[in-house]
Amino acid sequence: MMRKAINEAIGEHMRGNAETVLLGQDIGPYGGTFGVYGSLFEEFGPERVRDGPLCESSTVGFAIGLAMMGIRSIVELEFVDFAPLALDQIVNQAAKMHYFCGGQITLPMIVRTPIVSRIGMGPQHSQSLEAWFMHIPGLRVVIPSNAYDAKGLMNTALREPNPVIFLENAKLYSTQTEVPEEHYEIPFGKARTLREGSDATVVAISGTVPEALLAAQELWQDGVSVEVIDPRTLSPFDTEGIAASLRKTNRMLITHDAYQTCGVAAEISQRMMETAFDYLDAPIMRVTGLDVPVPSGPLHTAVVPDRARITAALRALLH
Amino acid sequence: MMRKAINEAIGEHMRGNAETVLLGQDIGPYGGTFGVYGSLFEEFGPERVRDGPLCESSTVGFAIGLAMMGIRSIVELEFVDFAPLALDQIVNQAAKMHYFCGGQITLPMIVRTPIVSRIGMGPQHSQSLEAWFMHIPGLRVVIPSNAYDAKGLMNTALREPNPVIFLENAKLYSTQTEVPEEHYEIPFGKARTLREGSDATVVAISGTVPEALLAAQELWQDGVSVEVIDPRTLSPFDTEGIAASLRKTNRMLITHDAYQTCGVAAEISQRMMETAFDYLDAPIMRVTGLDVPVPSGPLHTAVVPDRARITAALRALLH
Amino acid sequence: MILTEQSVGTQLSLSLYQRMLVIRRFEESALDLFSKGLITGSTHPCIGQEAISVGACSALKSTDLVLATYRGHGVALAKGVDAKIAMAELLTRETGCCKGRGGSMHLCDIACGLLGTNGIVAAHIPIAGGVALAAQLRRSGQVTACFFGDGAACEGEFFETMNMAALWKLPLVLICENNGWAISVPVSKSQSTPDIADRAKGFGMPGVTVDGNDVLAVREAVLSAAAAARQGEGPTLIECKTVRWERHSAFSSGKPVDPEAAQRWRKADPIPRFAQSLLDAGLSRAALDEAEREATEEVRQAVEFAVNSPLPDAASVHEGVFAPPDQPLGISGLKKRPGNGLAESF
Amino acid sequence: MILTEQSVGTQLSLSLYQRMLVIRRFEESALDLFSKGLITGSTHPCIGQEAISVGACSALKSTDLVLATYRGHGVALAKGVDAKIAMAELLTRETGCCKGRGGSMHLCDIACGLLGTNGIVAAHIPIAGGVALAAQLRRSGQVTACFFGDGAACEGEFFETMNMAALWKLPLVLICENNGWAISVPVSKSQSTPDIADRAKGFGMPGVTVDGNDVLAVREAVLSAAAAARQGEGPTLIECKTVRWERHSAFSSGKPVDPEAAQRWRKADPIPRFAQSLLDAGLSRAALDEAEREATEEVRQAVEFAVNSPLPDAASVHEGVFAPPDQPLGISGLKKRPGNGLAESF
Ligand SMILES: Cc1ncc(C[n+]2csc(CCOP(=O)(O)OP(=O)(O)O)c2C)c(N)n1
Ligand SMILES: Cc1ncc(C[n+]2csc(CCOP(=O)(O)OP(=O)(O)O)c2C)c(N)n1
Ligand SMILES: [Mg+2]
Ligand SMILES: [Mg+2]
Repeated sequence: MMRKAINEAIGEHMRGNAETVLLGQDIGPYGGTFGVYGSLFEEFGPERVRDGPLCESSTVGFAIGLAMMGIRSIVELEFVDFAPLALDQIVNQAAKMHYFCGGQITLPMIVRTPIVSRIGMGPQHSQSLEAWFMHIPGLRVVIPSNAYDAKGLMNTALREPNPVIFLENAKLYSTQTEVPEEHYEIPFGKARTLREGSDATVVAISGTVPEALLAAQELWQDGVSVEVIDPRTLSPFDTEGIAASLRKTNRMLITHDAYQTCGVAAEISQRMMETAFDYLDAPIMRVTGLDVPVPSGPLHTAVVPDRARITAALRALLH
Repeated sequence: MMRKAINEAIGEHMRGNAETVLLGQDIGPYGGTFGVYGSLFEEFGPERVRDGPLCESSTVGFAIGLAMMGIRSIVELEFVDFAPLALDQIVNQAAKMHYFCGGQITLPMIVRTPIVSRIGMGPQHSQSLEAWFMHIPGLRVVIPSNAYDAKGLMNTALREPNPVIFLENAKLYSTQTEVPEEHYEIPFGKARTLREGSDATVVAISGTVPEALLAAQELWQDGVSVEVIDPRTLSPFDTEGIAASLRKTNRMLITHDAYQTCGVAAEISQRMMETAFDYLDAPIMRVTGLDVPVPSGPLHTAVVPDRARITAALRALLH
Repeated sequence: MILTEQSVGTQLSLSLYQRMLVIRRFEESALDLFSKGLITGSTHPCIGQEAISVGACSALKSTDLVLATYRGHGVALAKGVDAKIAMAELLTRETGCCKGRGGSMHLCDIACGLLGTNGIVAAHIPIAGGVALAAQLRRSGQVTACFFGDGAACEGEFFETMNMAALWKLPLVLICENNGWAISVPVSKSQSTPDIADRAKGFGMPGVTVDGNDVLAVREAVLSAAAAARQGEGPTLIECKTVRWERHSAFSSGKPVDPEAAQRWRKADPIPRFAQSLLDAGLSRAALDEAEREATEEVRQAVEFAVNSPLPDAASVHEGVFAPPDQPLGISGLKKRPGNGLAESF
Repeated sequence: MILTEQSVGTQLSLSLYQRMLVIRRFEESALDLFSKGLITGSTHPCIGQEAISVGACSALKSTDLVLATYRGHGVALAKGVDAKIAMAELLTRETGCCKGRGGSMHLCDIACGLLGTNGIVAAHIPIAGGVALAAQLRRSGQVTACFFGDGAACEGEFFETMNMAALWKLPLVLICENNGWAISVPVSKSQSTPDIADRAKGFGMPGVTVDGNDVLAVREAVLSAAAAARQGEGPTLIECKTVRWERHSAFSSGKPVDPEAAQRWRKADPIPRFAQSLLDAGLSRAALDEAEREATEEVRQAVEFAVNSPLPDAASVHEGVFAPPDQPLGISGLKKRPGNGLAESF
């Protein structure tokens, strides 16, 4: 389970690094908004697992102050939808400080936050804002789609001297993938091919990965071979790895839960145009969240990409 | 002058609409951070031109409350770099409220803010964050490049029942273009061709427009005919108008001051791929702000696109 | 709580009592419908806190304006929103007050002066400030009441708004429902002093603490704050101390609360407490039973209405992102329905 | 101000006086260099406010930590940053304390415990809270002092931080330099009470107001706040009332301030005032003149150093966006230079 995988990485790190602290709200006895922290509070106590007042901006500000002093902290923002409240600290302080201090300061800190795009909690609790973070130089942006990657990427994040935004799709928390007990790290900037194929490439991010795999499976039954690749980190981004897949399949579809306009798909597509234009047999397609505030209730399923939309788009792409 | 053009539109509107108020800091006797308000304070007094405490988030919150009651307000955020502080109000409230209230409420409000990418005020005072706003459904995003457009677009913004983000590049405030005294409106979603050409299209946004025009002029002397087109509004966006130009020239370069990754250029390029792929004789190029925190001082000129970079890229594009 | 004829009449008492029961039944039904999968996402009951919304809204006029949080069903019903359209909204039905787009966290009914319940903690506080500013600019005499929790009282916008409201003497009543918890964080871990009302004093505006489970005490406090606001004396912060229901919401993904603590609200339950004081003051058990019956029936009908209402058509998901150019500004020009709130009836 | 041998010695007095003059000359030079086009963007002099940074930093230890705003050149120099590398930074030279990337608004010199001056109003306040929390967690005995303006005292993060700092009893001293203005907005239009120190009381933490143009009064206040912080008693807010120099910054695009008001700071100027009290206490004019000469010379050399330093190479603009993987965390592991601050010398 992705929830458990992230918990394990953080727990192991905290056992070996007596200074690391967790900041946020509901991270103590409650175990985190979506339960990622399990019993870390019981293990490490209130000084290191610090439930605090509800103030996202200052919570991230505090994390920056700790990081300046060499104390790594992990901030949980309860939903990525609340990240705008803390964005000044993330963007104007954390992302730039190493640069504008001429390298005197590093900021070892992680902001973890769930993307809750697939639960139907309404317009203020369903956004997927990774494109905003990817836009800002100075941030590492990590967005795993399964438990194995989540643990390896979190382990890497926990060694970074730079601020990391770690985006976890809540829908994936309880998905089952095998996760080794032992320590392993997954380097940032290396995409992962989740399914090999030759007729088209689907670049899928976060919550859309399971849907893309289902779509690939469905098309396989029709004799179509679809490669599914997950960038895993958006910053750094594995432009070369994705382009290699495109050079093989000559067709690409990009899918994510976030709003379409100015989403990550556009950036990936443009990078493909810049690196592998001559290999494109058809325009790169996007299947993304619709450009509407995500409504509450069942209607939200009309907004986020599902297997059916991806399959239909792939058929069109291959046509 | 763009400064004067915006001032005229707002002044005229306030004369005819006794309820409209201006909110912000330094908008009173000072006349606005970059002097856009001139003597509006003297004309309309402190009740309507309301200098207030320094708190961007609540200032925008207040504007939303006023808008709910049918009172249009214009908030000046002193630099777009400070918009992150108010982003929760803009994105989670203003952009979505009409939708999630089932249409019961409209929000006539404008957030005006300068982009200060070309003055060298350092990493926290030089960003160009239009891509963030364009990403969010429910916002009108206006980004004029000259005085004439600024006045016409502001007049349109002042009739909108929806929230408008109005982005003004500070470098353009004192550029001279002819502006009629009388009232005129420029519809949102219509790009403007600033220079006709047949060999390549440059889509230029905000501060890059003068540079693009200079580059086109330079290439003209070499016998190359470059079309320069300014989208003027990012949301709605004139995909069709831009595509029409591409279909004519078959080559496109997009330029903006903002960070490259996940910037507006990627979105425009992807839209071209989706609408006019077969017309592309070469990959669409981008000449944008570099993906670095903008340093203070003269070094910032290495970050934002200038005529030389655009010209060089165009030569490569046409090669 | 001592009930005297001076402070409050029989008719009002029964109305307050019945409205508290409507809210209680409404929330119980919502929990039931959630457990049946008819409400998506979550729903945040205000069970145990009914005295605040009812006491406060009874002290307002129908033209006054209110804003609240996701835990604002009580405020909606007390301000007069029809239980039918509120319940239909919880079930995200096309007939809901927000056409089913908002759901449980986003009730809005401008006809009753409910300018929205909100899912972002504290974000509606400056918005309420703006609403109050509009009333001040228009000299309309309207008061704006903004309800929020103890957790919200840690967010910067709360303080920013107090500063502006005190500075500009806005007709704003800030009502903090201090129920002891922000999800799992107790006030002892979130507030630097025992009384949130202290914060107001630092801004030079009045801050009072009242027993939030005493419907008449809340009413009195809001009556005087609203009167001050209408007289141009500016804002008041009223901290209503109360006790939260079992847990934060119907859907809670964190560890379960200790079962004994979860039932603590029952000891302070404002409804039996008010019932007793009504009986003590001479009202008949039969009158109370009748109020309860009516409340139960009102909510039963609301549930029936909601359950039988259609969900929005998936094709309509694109509609309403932008208002059409000719739509009137704000809430102006939109027709008022008669509300059934407590306001002004007294 | 009455100078007694008990309160302060001759040596300290002269140091304080000289440091105030270094700051004054530094700022005057910055204005001059700005007008010559050698400083890009803007520069925000703390002329007239020198008593605050000097008084405060003289009350800290060299291992204590400070954060300030764009108007923080005085804090930098008082905490011991070499005027040369500070001035070189203003001129965005490669030899500047931030290698010329930060400029006038971003001085940082970890060797002296200056953890940055900041361009976003109030954003450094919670950061200072985090720095103080680090000291508390490590039981290092360090105090963190955070300087900010009256405008900053309207931003939510100021209040959020007071709440957390008071709750957690952090070793934090919040120093509000109330110079009467946020660019063009007077405190009467931004603050709901005359004293910003009131805000602290609402959070249950001490808030004191001092004459910010009395260097010894500031020193006393910070000495006692720092002592309390070190003893685990938590944070203090110190409001230093002062008078701003002519205008907000060297570059002001708004309408000019009325010329008479612009000169008001001269009447309250802390430097001649302190000089007079030193003379009254028996120091010689010659000693003061000597201090002034040394200050002037220190700044002259700084300007010379800065002007003759190279600008960064344009090709290096890409460097330093991310720290390399093996760089030590935070400021740890980085070598200390001896500072020439006031701290601990006394
Ligand atoms: C800005 C923001 N941060 C976090 C949340 C998640 N959240 C929802 S309710 C809640 C607790 C709020 O507590 P309080 O203000 O006391 O209100 P209560 O739920 O007790 O009524 C939190 C943290 C949110 N919705 N918005
Ligand atoms: C968040 C933010 N808002 C606005 C600004 C623009 N600005 C720079 S300085 C300033 C005035 C701040 O006043 P104050 O806090 O009193 O400090 P002073 O300049 O008087 O030292 C403003 C509004 C900014 N830099 N950051
Ligand atoms: Mg609460
Ligand atoms: Mg000031």
